[in-house]
Amino acid sequence: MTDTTALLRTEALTRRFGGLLAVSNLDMDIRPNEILGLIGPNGAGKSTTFNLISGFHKPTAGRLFIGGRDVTGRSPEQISRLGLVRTFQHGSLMRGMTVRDNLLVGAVGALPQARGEPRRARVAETAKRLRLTAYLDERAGNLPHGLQRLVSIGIAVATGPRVLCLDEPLTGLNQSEVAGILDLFRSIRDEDGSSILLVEHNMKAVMQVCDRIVVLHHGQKLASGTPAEIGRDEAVISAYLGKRHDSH
Amino acid sequence: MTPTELSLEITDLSVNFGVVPALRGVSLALRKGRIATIIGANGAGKSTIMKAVCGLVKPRGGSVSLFGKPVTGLPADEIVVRGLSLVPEGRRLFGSMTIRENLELGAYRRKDRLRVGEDFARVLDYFPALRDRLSTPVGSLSGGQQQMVAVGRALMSAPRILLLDEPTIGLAPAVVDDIAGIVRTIGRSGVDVLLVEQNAEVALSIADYGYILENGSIVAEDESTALARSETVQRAYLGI
Amino acid sequence: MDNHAILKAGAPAVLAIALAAVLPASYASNLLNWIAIAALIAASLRMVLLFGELNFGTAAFVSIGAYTAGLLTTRFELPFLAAILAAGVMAALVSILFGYVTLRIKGPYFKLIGFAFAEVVRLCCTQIDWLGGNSGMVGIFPPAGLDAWYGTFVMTVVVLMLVGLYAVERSDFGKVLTAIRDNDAVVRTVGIDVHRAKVICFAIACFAAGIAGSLQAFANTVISPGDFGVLLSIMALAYLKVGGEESIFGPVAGAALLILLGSVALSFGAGEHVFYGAAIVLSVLIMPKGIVGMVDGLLRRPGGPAASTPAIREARGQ
Amino acid sequence: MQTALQIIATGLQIGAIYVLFSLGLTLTFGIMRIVNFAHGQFFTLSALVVAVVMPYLATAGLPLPAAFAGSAAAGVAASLLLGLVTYEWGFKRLQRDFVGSFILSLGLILLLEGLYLDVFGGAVRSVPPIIDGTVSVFGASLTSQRLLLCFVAVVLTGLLYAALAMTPVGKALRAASIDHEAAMLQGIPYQRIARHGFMIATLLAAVAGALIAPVSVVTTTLGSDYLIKGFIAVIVGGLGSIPGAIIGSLFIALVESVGGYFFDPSRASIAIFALVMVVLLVRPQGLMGHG
Repeated sequence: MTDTTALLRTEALTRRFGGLLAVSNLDMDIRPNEILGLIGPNGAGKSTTFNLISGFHKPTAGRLFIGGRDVTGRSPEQISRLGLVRTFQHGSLMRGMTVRDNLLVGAVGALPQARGEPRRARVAETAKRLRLTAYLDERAGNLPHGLQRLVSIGIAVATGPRVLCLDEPLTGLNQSEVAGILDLFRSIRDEDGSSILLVEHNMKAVMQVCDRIVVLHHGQKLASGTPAEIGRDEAVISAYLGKRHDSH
Repeated sequence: MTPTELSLEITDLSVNFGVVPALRGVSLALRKGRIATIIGANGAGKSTIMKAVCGLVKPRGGSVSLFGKPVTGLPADEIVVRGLSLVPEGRRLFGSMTIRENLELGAYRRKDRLRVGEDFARVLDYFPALRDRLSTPVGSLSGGQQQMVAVGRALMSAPRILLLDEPTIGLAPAVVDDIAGIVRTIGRSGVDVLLVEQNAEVALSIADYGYILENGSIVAEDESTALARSETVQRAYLGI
Repeated sequence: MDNHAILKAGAPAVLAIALAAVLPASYASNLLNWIAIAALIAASLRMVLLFGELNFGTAAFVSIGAYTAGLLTTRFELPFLAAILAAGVMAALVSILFGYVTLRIKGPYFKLIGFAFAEVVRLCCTQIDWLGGNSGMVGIFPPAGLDAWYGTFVMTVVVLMLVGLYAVERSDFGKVLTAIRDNDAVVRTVGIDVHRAKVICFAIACFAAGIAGSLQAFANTVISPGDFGVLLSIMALAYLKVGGEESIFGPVAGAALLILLGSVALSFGAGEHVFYGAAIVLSVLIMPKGIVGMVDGLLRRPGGPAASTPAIREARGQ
Repeated sequence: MQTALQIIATGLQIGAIYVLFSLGLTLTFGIMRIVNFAHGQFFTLSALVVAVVMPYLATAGLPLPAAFAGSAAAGVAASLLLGLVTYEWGFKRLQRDFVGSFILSLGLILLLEGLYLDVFGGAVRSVPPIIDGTVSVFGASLTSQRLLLCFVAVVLTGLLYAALAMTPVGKALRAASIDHEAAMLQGIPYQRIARHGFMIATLLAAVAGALIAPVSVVTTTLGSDYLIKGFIAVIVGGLGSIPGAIIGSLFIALVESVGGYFFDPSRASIAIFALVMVVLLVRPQGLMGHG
C-alpha cells in the first residue's frame, strides 16, 4: 500500500433504523498521517458512522474498505485486528481494574502471541506516553474524570492502531487537560505515523487540531475541507444554528 | 423579583455521573407566563438538568422548587402530581401501546375525569393528525407523529409547567414548524414552558428568554432577541 | 506472584494438606474431604463469574466427571489417575459444546439454561442403563494402597487445582476475562475474540468441576443421579456467596464455614435446606461481599477508603 | 384421531398449570427485571395448605366443594402473605439487580422447602376429589376435576389479559414494563405498581397450587417440578412477553404429552431441553421476545 491510498474508505455507506435514515450514502476517507474531524449537530449520524466503520453495526447498503481491502460486514474484532481501533463516548475503560490492567488488555489485543515481557513493555511505554505512570496501580474507576479519559485513549493507543477513532474524547475536560490530549494526538500522527478520526463537540479543539473536517447533517455529508474552509461555510453555520438552507 | 413570580426555580444544582461532573452549580428560573429555553451543544448537560428537575437523577447538591415549594429528591411520579411534566429526550413512548393508551397514561394520576376528557379533545385539536389513528400502536408512527404523541401525553397530566427536551431533533423542517407553533400555543394557554434545544434558531424563535449552557455551567442569560444576535451563541456552538 | 502472596496462599495450603494427612479416617476426615471438594466446585463457579456469568450447569459438569471416573474405573479398569484426568477432560469437552451455543446469547438466558442443562443431564443418567439408571453406580474405589491416604490425596489435588485456577486468574488471560465482565465492548475493540475467551474460561472451570466430581465419586464409592441435582449448584453458590466472590479464598472459606456449621446445626436436628437457604438469603441481604470481603473491609478501615491514595489526591489537587 | 385428541387434551391440561406459572414469572420479569426462582414456593404453599385444611373442614361436616373453597381461600391467603413478606424484605431492595435477585430467590427455595418440610412433614398428601366422573370432549376423556382446572386457568388468563388491556392499573403495568422511567414521568407510581405486579404473579401461582392439590399428590417439592418447565416455557416464549408465556407453556405441554405418550416423561423432558437449545440457537431472544 502506498501513502496515497486511503487507510479507510467508505463507499455510499448507508444505515437505516426502521424508518429513520441515520447515515445515507456517505463517502468518506481517512488518509495516512492525518487527523480527520467528524462533526455535525446532534442526531447528525456521527455515532452511527462510528459504529458502522468499527463493525458494531452492519451497513444497510454501501461498502467499507480498510487499506484497500473490502471489510464490509466484518466483526468489530476483525476490524480491530486490521488496525482500526475505536473508543466509546461514555468511557471505554474497565472501571473495576487498575490502570495497568486496563492498558494490558490493549497490549494483549496488539500482541496476542507474545507472553509476558513484550506486553509489559508496551504497557509501560503507553503509560509513559499518556503520563499515566504514576497511576498504574490505581483502580481506574477511582481516578478523576480527565485521567479516566486518558486511560480510555491509552487502551486504544496500546494496540498500536493505524487508525484511531475517538468518540468525544474531550467531553468534561478542563483546558489544560484538553491541551495535553491535543499534543498527544499530534504525536500519534507525527511520531507513530497513524491517523486519527475525531468525533468531538469541542469545536475550538477540532478547529485547532484537525487537518481536515467532514461535516454530517441529517445523515449526509454536508461539507468537507480544512478547518478554515469549514469555518467559512455558510451551510455548516446554518446547520449548527438551525437556520434553513438549501444545500441539497 | 419575588419568589411567587417563579414557577420553577433551580438553585446551585450539581449532578455527578460517577466521578464525572455533569452539572456544576446551575441556577435558573422559569417565570410565570413565559417560555424559557436552555441552549447549548451536545454534552453540555441540558438533558441532565431536565432529568434532575423531574426526579429521574438524584442531584449531588443544590435545590429545585416548584411554586416556591422544594421538591428536590422527590420521586418522578410525585413531581408530576405537583404540576410539572416532561417530554423526554427521544420521546420514550410506550411503543407497543396505542396512541389512545399513551395519551390516557399521561392522565394516570388525575381524578377529574371530566376535565381529562376535555384535555383529550384539546390535544387532538392541537394534533389533528392523531385523530384518525387513535388505535394505532405508536411504534409504527413517523417521527413527527411520535413527537406529537409525546407532547400530547405530557399535556394530559394538565401540567402547569411543561419541560421539553429536544422536541425537534431529527424532524423534517415542516414538522419542526408545526411543533414550534404548538409550543407557542401551549405557552400562551397559561402553561409555563422550559425548552431544551440544540437547534438554537428554533429555540430562540419560540422562547421569550434563554440560558446558554456550556460544559455543565450557565454562561449567559438574556432575552431571546438579544441572544440571537450575540456572539456567545456562535461561540457556544461553533467554538469560533 | 510476589513473596507475600506465596506466603499468604501457600501456608494455609500446606497446613490443609498436613491436616488431611494426620487426621485418621473418621467423621472429621470425611468432613475435610467434603470441604475440599465443595471448595473446588465453588471455585469452578467463581471461575465463570470472572467474566460475569453464573454457571448453574455446574452440577451437570460435576456429575459428568463423577460418571466418567466411575465408568472408566468399574467397566474399563483404567488406572486411577487416568480416570480422574479423563473426568476433567470429558467435562471440559461437553462444556465447550454447551458453552459455544449458550455463551453467545446476551441477557439472562445463560443462567436459566444452565439449570435446565443440569436437570437434563440428571434425567439422562437415570435413563441410560449402562450408567446404572436410577440406582447409579457402585464400587468406585480408589486403589487399595491409597485407601488410608485418600484424604491427603484429595486435599493435594484440590490445592493444586486451586493454585492452577489462581494462576489462570492472575495471567493476562485472566485479566482479559475480568475486563470482559467490566466492559466487553472495549475488549472487542482491541481485537480480542470475546466469545472464544468465554468458551475457554468456561472449559477450564468445567474441567475443575469434572475433577471435583471424580474425587467425590472415589470418596463416596457410590454415585447416583440424585447426588447431582440442581441443588448441588445452589449449594456451590451458597459457599461462594457466603465466602465472598472477590478472592479465591472466598469459596474455600465459604465451604469450610458452611459445612462445619452445617454439620453442627444438623446434629441439633435443624434441616439442612433451611440452614443453607438462610445462609444465602442473609448473605445476599446483609453482606453482599461475603466473609472474605467483610474481613478485608474491616482490615482496611483504619487506612481510610482506598480511593484516596497520594497519587489520586495529587491529581485531584491540580 | 382418537389418540391425537387425547394427547392434545392431556397437553392442554398440563399446559393450563404451566400458563398460570409462567405468566407470573414473565410478569415479574417484565416489571422488575428480576427472575424469581422461588415462584414455585408460592405454588407449593398454597397446595400444602389446601391438603392440610381441606380434610379438616370435610370431617367437620362441610360438603366437599365448600371445604375445597374454604381451604383454597386459606391456601391463597397464605401464599399471598408469603409473597408480600419476600417482596417487602427481599425483592423490593433488589429490583433491576438480576443476579442479586436471582441468588436471593435460590436461597429462598432452599429455606422455604426446608421450612415446609419441618412444618408439613415429608409425607405425601392427597386431597379427596371434589367432583367425580369423567367428561368426554370430542371423544377425548377428561376427568371433571381436570376440566375444572383448565376452565379456571382459562378464565384467570382471560381476566389477566383483559385487565392488562383495559384497566388503568393494567395499562400502567404494561407501561412500567416497557420503560419504567417514562412511566414514572406520567405519574405512575412505579414502586406501588411493582408490588402490584409481584402480588398478581403470586396470586396466579397460589391459585394454580390450590387447583392442583385435588388432582395431584402434594409434596413439599411440588413447585420445583413445575418451576423448570415454567421457566423453559418463558425462555421459549421470550422473557417479559405475556403472549410468549402462554404460547411457550402450551408448546412445552404439548411436547411433553406427545413425548410422554410415545416414550416416557423423562425422555419428553430431554426432548424439551433439546428444543430449547434449538430455539435459542435460532432466536436467542425467544419466540416472542424483542431482544
